[in-house]
Parts: sequence; structure tokens; C-alpha cells
Amino acid sequence: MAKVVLPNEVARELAGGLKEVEVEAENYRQLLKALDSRFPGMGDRLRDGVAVAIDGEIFQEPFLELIREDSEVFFLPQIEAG
Amino acid sequence: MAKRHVTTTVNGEPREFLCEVDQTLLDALRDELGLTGSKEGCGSGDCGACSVMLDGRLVCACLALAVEAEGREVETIEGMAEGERLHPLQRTFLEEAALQCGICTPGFLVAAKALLDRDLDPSETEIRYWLAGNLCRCTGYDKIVRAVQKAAAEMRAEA
Amino acid sequence: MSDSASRFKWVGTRPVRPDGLDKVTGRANFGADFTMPGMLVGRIVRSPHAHARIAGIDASAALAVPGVKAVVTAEDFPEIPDGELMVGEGPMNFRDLSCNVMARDKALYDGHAVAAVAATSRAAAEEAVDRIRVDYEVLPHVVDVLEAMEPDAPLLHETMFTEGVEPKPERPSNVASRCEFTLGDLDSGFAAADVVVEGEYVTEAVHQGYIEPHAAVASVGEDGQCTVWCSSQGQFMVRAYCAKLLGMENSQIRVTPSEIGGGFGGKTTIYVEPVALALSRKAGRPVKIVMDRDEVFRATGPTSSAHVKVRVGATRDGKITAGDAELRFQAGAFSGSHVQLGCMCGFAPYDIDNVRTVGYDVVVNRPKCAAYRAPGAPMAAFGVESALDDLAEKLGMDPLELRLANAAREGTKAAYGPKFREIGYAETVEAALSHEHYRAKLGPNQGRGVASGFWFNIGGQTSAALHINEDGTAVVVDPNPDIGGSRASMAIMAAEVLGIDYDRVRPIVPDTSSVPYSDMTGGSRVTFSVGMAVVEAGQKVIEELRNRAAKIWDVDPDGVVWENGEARPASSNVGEFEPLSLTALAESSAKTGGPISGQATINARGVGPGFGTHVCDVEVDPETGGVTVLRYTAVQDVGRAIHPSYVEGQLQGGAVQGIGWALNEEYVYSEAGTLENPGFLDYRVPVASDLPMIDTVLVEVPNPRHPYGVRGVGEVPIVPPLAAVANAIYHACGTRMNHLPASPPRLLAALDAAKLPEAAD
Amino acid sequence: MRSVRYEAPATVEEAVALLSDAGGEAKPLAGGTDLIVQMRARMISPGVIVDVKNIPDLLEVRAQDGGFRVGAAVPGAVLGENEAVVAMWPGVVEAFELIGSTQIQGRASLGGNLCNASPAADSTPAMIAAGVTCEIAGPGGRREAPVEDIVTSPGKTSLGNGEFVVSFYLPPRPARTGDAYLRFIPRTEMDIAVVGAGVCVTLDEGGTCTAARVGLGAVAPTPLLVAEAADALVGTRLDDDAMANLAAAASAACNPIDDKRGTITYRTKVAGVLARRAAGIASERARSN
Repeated sequence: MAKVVLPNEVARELAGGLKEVEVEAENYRQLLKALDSRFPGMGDRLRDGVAVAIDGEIFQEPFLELIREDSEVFFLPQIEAG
Repeated sequence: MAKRHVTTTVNGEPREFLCEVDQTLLDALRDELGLTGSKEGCGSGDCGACSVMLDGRLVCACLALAVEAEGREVETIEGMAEGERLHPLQRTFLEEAALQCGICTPGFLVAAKALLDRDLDPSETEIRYWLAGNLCRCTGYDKIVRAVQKAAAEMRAEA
Repeated sequence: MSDSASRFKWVGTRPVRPDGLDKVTGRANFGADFTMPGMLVGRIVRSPHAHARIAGIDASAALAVPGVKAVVTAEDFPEIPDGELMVGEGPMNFRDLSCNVMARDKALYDGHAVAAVAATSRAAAEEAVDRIRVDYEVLPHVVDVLEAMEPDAPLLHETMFTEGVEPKPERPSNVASRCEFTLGDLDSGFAAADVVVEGEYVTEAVHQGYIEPHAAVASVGEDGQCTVWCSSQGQFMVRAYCAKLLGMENSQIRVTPSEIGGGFGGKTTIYVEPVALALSRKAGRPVKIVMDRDEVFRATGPTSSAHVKVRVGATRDGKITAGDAELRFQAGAFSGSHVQLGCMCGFAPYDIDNVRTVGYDVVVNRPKCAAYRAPGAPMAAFGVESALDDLAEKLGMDPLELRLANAAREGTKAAYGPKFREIGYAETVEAALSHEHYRAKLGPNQGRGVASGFWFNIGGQTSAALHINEDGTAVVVDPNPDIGGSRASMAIMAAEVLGIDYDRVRPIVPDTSSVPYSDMTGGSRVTFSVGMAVVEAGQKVIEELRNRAAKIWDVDPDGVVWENGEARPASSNVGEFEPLSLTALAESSAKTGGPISGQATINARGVGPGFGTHVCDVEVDPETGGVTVLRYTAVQDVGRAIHPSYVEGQLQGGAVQGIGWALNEEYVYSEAGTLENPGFLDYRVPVASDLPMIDTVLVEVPNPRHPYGVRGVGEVPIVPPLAAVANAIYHACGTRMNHLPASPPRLLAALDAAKLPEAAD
Repeated sequence: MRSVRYEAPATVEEAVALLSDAGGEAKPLAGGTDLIVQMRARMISPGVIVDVKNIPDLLEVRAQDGGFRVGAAVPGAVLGENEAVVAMWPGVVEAFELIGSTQIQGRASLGGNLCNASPAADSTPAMIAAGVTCEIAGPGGRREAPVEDIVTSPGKTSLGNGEFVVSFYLPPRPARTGDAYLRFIPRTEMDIAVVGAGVCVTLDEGGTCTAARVGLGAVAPTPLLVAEAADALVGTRLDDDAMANLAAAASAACNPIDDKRGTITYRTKVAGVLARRAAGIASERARSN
């Protein structure tokens, strides 16, 4: 099970304050689906405009990135260009 | 309002143009003569991107009227290289990576040449003060100062 | 410095940049240098008020001026619904963008565009600008971030309800959003601390200060097809944003990037481009708009002024146990300060178990903020790095040793959550510690400050193509405007991968119709991402070259290798063949299958973050508050420097922008909310005589996920200087400047308040 | 649209005629470093621009009665290259050369700097300290006036209709006399003075100050001649007490404003600091003269 850390605001609004959840998924799309079925609305909320760090690497527009059994997934704001 | 006819010398060549009385020399160079190497960064003499030589004096072309060029000699960045041969400053700016975006570069080159034309051995402090009227936002000036020092050294060796 | 020399032929060398000659001879064409036949001059009417309802606009007198061909107002732009859309590289609120480009209903800051005219001459256009009658109903205004957060502050947007707070606010306010990042448990972190330091740190708004004003030429044809020629950090951004604002499709607009005279984040959005298009559409002729410098200052991209509170706790032996920060960023007239990024960056260099950062994005009656080099990070780092300086003093520790003891390393959980992969922060601190500068003697009234900084760096959507010309030379099609020498880096990487001479590779930056989409030049992504695409395109070319050689030799392509710019038989088993050079293969391409080219379209992955550590010496004149920067050294992990001169240049330029931010640059507003210093005379960017040489140390901890080890380098160097300078001032005179810029009046007032350094000790 | 004329008269008389005929609508153009900026910013729109640089008197530097006559349109770069003037009145030349960049120095003039009537003009306090006078031409002929009598308020001068400044007279420097000018700016170059101080002192053979003049800039609506500050020096050996009294008198004379360049408190304090520092340099020069 991958460990997923939700953004504070999303955790509060959609997950009853639960900040860390464990999710079974092989890629990011599956992960988002799994989150959405557990916390309805979360899939939409996290689809666009967020970046994700999977095992330390930041993906600005994640989609099919592989998730491992022991992966750590963090949601982050997108990083803007300077 | 009738335009004024101006006869002048630009980079050694006789040139004529028509201009408004209140048109700046910079606008005339760029818009009437197509010499867009001189840039407008501020229009108030604070950035030096429009540096040109007017009768042998370094000036901001944005702070001179085009009509003042009548009968006088103007030198711009476009006249700095001799044909194919770059001025040593143009070459050292390239070698030392003394430009990033390049918008301030023509002004710096014209100003630095004016310095080396009168003093081939300026100190770092003299270079920095001479060029204080030329703003560069990219380089932090380090490589520009080094390029001027290198060109000066080469020109001293040649002289 | 590195092993580059032995392993690479071109990577790590310092050849002359391909576009250099044009730039030293005045031939290079920047935004304002382009003209079209029949072109009109466009000028913009700007609000003289900080906040005013626009009751009406009467353009009849302006249209009567001889030579005036068109006037546009917000009515000439489609009204766009509120909300964010995904376009290009991220979400954008196009209603806000449209209202920023041309005020609708309300003018929200001094300099806000309210109308525009196009005329046959500048004089006629200016006359028309004067004759446009705008009926303003002046409203109360607010320009200060803390005042704007007060419940009774003048409200900019009746529809703004703070996001990110529970329960949802019932009343609108100027606080667009609140964000929070947490790690561990803050209370237990502070409970474990023996020493706690805290402070409030204020920075003023600063401008990117690029020397080239915004400029665009636009032409709209009768068939609705448009061309735009302009200076920006991304021609695809200009195309997409203009299309959205004008209700067009991307395919209707072709944008050709000019050379760009500096951007630093400030040209990652649009201002004059859609206005020129709207004027051209109405006038039926090309229109050119070039901003004056005062327009650049009044109406384009400053960064946020900021109010930052920091609290840090540590054990007696110097282990940081907790970090807490609250950041209030002023966004200008529309939401979108970079406070979230500030929250993430402040503590990022350190391994701290318990961190909380809270951010507020606040609108005020000032121009809408734009990105500025490592957007959000310098203000946060100013707070954290100043606090760490206090902490080191309280602990009796060397400030660099304190940083080293707490340095984030590979596997450290970053303050914003995820674990770092390969990073070189500690290496920068070690390099600073061992630098001769750090041991050099100081005189009276002199002090030394250090500070570190972090930036994520980004990758993103990128394309590149590599065309082999018929004579064996090559063209690199680099889709990103070259803001600081990136064409040289692309040519180096192309030459390296193909194994040919640098001089035989010519890079170009094409228009939007000539190359697939690419994200903007910014975020320190170009050398990394476009370089990656160039290498991939090069590998495709090599594969094709091996195929062509195989055809000529009548062997299997697997039997051909590409080495040193030549096709060779993989082994003697393949047969005895003379190597085929790129030139030979190119010259025979008609026979072997036609032109040879490779293209790559990628979403670049594998970004490596960057860290820097700066050392600064200053001297303070205790009688005038004047500060002289005596010596400056910027150390940074750059991954691998493709063209070290331009990497050094990024460090030097970033450091000097940060020095300007620390010492003299600031937006000054009048009581009426108008900008007092919209020019280079009183907006004081550093000049050559203000500075020493800026020494650089390029630490190379290669990014293993880039073919040449590249990390982005452009953003990081502006992050440490604010605190490095402020810390140096503190050590010179004993007065801590919590409010930047430390301009002479502000510093002298602080010195006098502290009753001179001797009394304070 | 308003039309503007450009005239480049060859004599002082022609210039006077052009200026007086146009009433307040005409503006003399010397270096243009203020005029063209103001025109460009549309702060002013003169009906006639009278370029005075074709008039020989305006561009001349010549020795006269032991001092120097300096044309009102002589650029800073030209005066700075005149070794004799620099040797006699280093403070005046240094103040002139502080105006703007090298580029500005190629154009900026003493006449323009004075008649632009900015309280912060660099050359004016230095000229006041050195006792410089200016020759004014006008419909009523020519007259000579002390520099301190010209500026009456920000942007306004005592010049009458049709009058303009032709030249400055730098008087012969008395024995054991030295002048100096210092200004404070936030950067090292390219700023307008936040405070400027010009000091001229004359010493007797024993080192006692027998005469002094102190000019201050950017601390009041006009450049100031501060008699009390000079009085603090005269009769002293310019010891620390005298210098402290000078600083106090200079600060006391200030009547500045708060603006984007500095605060009242700042300007008042730093005026004293700079007056003291400039007096130090001036006295060094006086001793070596």
C-alpha cells in the first residue's frame, strides 16, 4: 500500500481531517480513482493544478506515473516559473 | 507641424532625415534611419541602453533632440566593428560571456569604447564608475567589467 | 572543477554563444525593433487612481483627432466567467487576466489600463489618450498587506471569499486564500527546544527590472488570422493567453518571439499583446505597442511585498527541533501571490522534524504580481535565514556550522513533505566554509553574513528538433526564448550527442507554428528540459544515421555504431568499411531515404532541486546609514554546468538582484495610492559602481536523471542574498534589519533607535 | 496638436529676443538632461525651444581677472577636463561632475542645473560655497548676480521674462582657501542628492579660519547659503568642537520634506554630517594651497 499525504485543506474538507491515507494503486491514475471512491469529490479536486511528489520526485502534471508498493505520495501546489 | 530636415554624419556616412522638432535623437536613429541597435530602456537617461557618441562625447540618445544632430557626427553601435572585424570590446564581451539577454549590450559597448578611447589602463573602480550609467539587470556587472579589462589589456599590448 | 573535461568534448566548455555576434553589433531584434508596413502606434490610457469605479468612457474626442484609427476598451474583449482554466502549463483565471489587461468596471491600481488607442503617429496617439474622458468614481484604497487584511479594509472584489478556511467565510474580504503545510508535531518540537528565536520580517515590493520594456506588434487579417511579434518568456503562452482573452482559437494566432531583453519571471504573462491585437482587429492595420518605463513599473509584474513571522527552536547542541512561519504576501489587485511556494521554500534546506508554515494571499490596490525569479522564496528565506543567524548567535555556533549540522541530505524529509533525492546542499555549505573569503579579515564597521536558499526547479512540456542540413551541419530548433545564453547550451548538448563540432550546430528559436508546444522559459527549466529533448532528438538522428550507413554498407543497422561523429562498423565481423561522417551521410541522404531529422516531444521528468549558500561582507557608515558591499561569494550546486560562464552569470546576476532587493529597491506609494517612483532614477537597481566582483563556486553534484547531470540554476541565487546582506549588516553594526530594503534612511533610523552599536552590546 | 518650434540662435541678443518674444512659452535648451525628460514625460510643452549651444559665449571656458568665466552650457565632462579650473575650485567641479552618469556629463550644464531650480541640484550648493556669480542676459542688457539669488522655490527662479544665464564667474581663489562638496545618495551613482553640502574655507597662516561659506542642497525648498554654519567655523582652528558646531548649525538650517528619497529626520541629521565631512576636505585643501 502506498502512503498518500493529502494537502491540509483537502484533508479537512473531504477526508474528515485525515491527512495520511494508504492506497492500493499501480499508477497515479489508479491512485486518484481509489481516493475518489473513498472520498467522493477528491478525484476532481486533485485532477488539475496540483503537482505530486512520488518518492521525492515532483511531477507537475502527473497521470500514469508508476506507484510502488512502498511509495510515498505527496500533493503539492504546482511550481510556477520565474 | 512641418518636419525639420537634418543633415548629419552617422558612423562616418552622410545621412539625412526628416524629424519632428521634439523627436529625440534616439527615435530618429531607430525610426528614421533604421538603426535599432541603440535601445530605449527608460527614455530618461537613467539606463544608458541608448548610449551613442555625439561629436566625440558619450551621451544618451534619448536625451538629445534629433534636430541637434544637424551638422554633427553621431556614432552608434552599428559603426563599432570595422567591416568584418569586431572591435576588441565586442570580441571580449563574447569571449567573457559579458551579456545574457543582450539588451544593454550595445550601450555598454559604446560607453566602454568611449572609456578606452581616452584611457587604455583604467582601474576596476574607474571602469565601474564610468559604466555606472549603464544598467544591466542580468550579469551583476562582473563579467562586463572583466571583458573591459581584457579588451584594455589586449589594446595596451597592441599599442 | 569536475570530471567534465575528461568525459565530454563540449559539455563544460565555454564557446562563444551562437547569437552573440548579433548582440554585440546591434543587429539582434528585440521587442521594439520590429516594424510592419502601415503599422500604427498604440498607446494605453491608464488609471491615475488606485481604486475607482469606471462609470463611463467617452472616446469621441479621441476619435476626432486626425490620424486616430481605433479606440478599444474592455467592451472590445469578451467577458470571461470567473474561475480557473487549464491552459498550457497550469491553471489560470482568465477573467482576472482579462481584467488586468483592460479594466472592466473598476480600476484597481494606479496605472491600470482602461482604454487604448491606435494612431498613425505617437503624437496623435498621445493626443488621443489625453482626450479620452474616463468618468471615475474614486473609491477608498489599500496598498499595505496587513491593512488589507483588516475586516474594515476597502474591498477590491465583492466576490472574494477566503479559500482554504473552515467554515467558509460569510463575508468577502481581500484575503484570497489561506494555505498551510505541516510536518511532524510543532508543539512537541518546540517543547524539545532549549533555545527559541523569533522575529517579524518585512520586505517591500520589487520589480524584475528587465531593461527591455514590454513591446508587441500585432496584425489581424480580414480572415481572422493573426500574427504577433513580441518579447516574452514563451511564445506559446502568448498565443494561448491572447486566444482566450480575444475569444479566438490557438490556430488563428501565430506568435514569433523576438529576442528578449530580460524577463526574470516578469514576461511570463501578457499585457500589451492582446491590446495590440484588439486594436489591429478594429483598425484593420498592424499595431505596435511599446511600453514606456513608467508603464512598466506602474502596470507590470512586481513581486509581492511581504510580512513574514518566523519562530525556530533548537537544542543546546544546535539541532533544530521546530520551525514555524506565517507568511502574508500581497498579490496586487488579483489573487495569485506566490505565498504557497514561499511556505514550501523557507525551511527547505534543513532537516527539521516539526515544521508548520501558514500563508495568506492578499489582494491590494497595486499592480498584479508576476513571478520573479524563485517566486515567493526570497521573502521566506529572508525570515528563516535571519532567524537562523540569531539562533547561531544564541547558541554560540558558527552560522555555517549550524546550517551544516541541520542540512537536508538525500533521504531527508523536506519541510514541505516528500523525501529529497540526490541533492548537494551540504556540499555548498562545506564549500563556503572552506572558501578563503570566509576567513578573510574584516575592519571596523564591517561585517560578514551568510545565508542559504532553495528552489525546486521544474521540467514540463518541451519539444525540440534537430535537423541535419544537406552539408552535414545541424540546426537545433529550440522552442524556448533564449533569455541568458540557452542557445549556447543547446548547441553544446547537440554537438556532444552527435559528436560533431559546436560550430557546425546552429540553434534557432522559432515561432509557434514551426515547432510543437513548449512550456515557458522560466523556473530554471530550459537547460534541463530542452536539453533533455535535444539529446533525445539527437539520439533519434543517430539512429537514423546508423540506418543510412547500414543501407550504404548493405549491412544490418545493428552492425553500425555512431562514434565521434561518424558511423563505423560495430566490429570487424560486420565488414571492413571506411567510417562515414555526418557530412558524407547528409550528402547522400537523397539516395538513402531523404532528409535526416529528429524531433522529441517530452514532459521532462527527473528534475533535481537546487541549493545555494552565499557569503557577503559589508561596511556600514554609522553616520549616514550607507551600506557598501565589500565582497560577495555565491556557492551553488549546479548539477553540471553545460556552459560554465553562463552558469556563473546566473549566480552573479541573481545575487545582485537580491542585493538590490536588500539595499535599495522598493515600490514607494503616496497617500493617494499612486506609485511615487516609476523610473530607474528612484527605483534603484544596483549600478556597476555599487558592487564588487561576485565570486562564484560551482559545486557539481550531478542530477542522475538528466543525460548530462543538469539541474536548473537560475532561480536559486536570488534566494539567499536578502538575509546574507541583512546578516552582514547585523554583524557590522549590531542592528538587525527586519525590514528591507535597508535603505540609508531606514538603516540610520534603526541605528539611532538602537543608540549606536556600542550601547546595544 | 500643439506645435513646437526649434531655434538655434548664434548670439546672446538673438536668444534674448526669441525668449522675450515668446513670453513664458520658450525654454532654453543646453544639455537637455532635464528639459527633454520633462518634455517626454509631458510635464511641460514649450512653444519654442531655444538651443543656446550655437552661441560661443555659452560654450567657452576662459581665464578672467584671476578667476574663470565658464559658459552656462559647458558640459560637465568638458569642465572636468580643464585642469586649471579643477586645481582652483575642485569642489565646484566635483559637484558638477557628480550630476548623473558619464553620458549625462557629456551634456549636462551648470546653467541647466541652476535654472532647473531643483532644491537638490548638486552644483548649486558648491557654487554658493565658492562665491560663484552668474551673468544674466535679458531685454534690459546684462547683469551679474550671486548664484544663491537665482532659485526662489522648487522649479522657479528670479530670472525675468527673456532672461537667461550666459555664464558663471568663478572668482580668483584667495590664498589658503579650499572648497569641497559632498552629497549623500543611496547608491554610488545615478541618484538625486538626498543631502548635498558645499563648504569653502580660508585659513590664516596660523591655521585659523578667517572666512567660510557653507551651501546646502536638498534640505529646503531652495539651495541654502547658511551663514550660521560658516560663523561656527570663522575664528576657530577647525577643531572638533568647531566641526560639531558647524554640523549643528547646518542641521538647524534644514527645512526639508519627507519624500521617496529621504525623511526630514534623515536629511536634517545627514546635512550636519556631510557639512562636517566636506569642511574637513576643504580645510585639507586650504592647508595645501
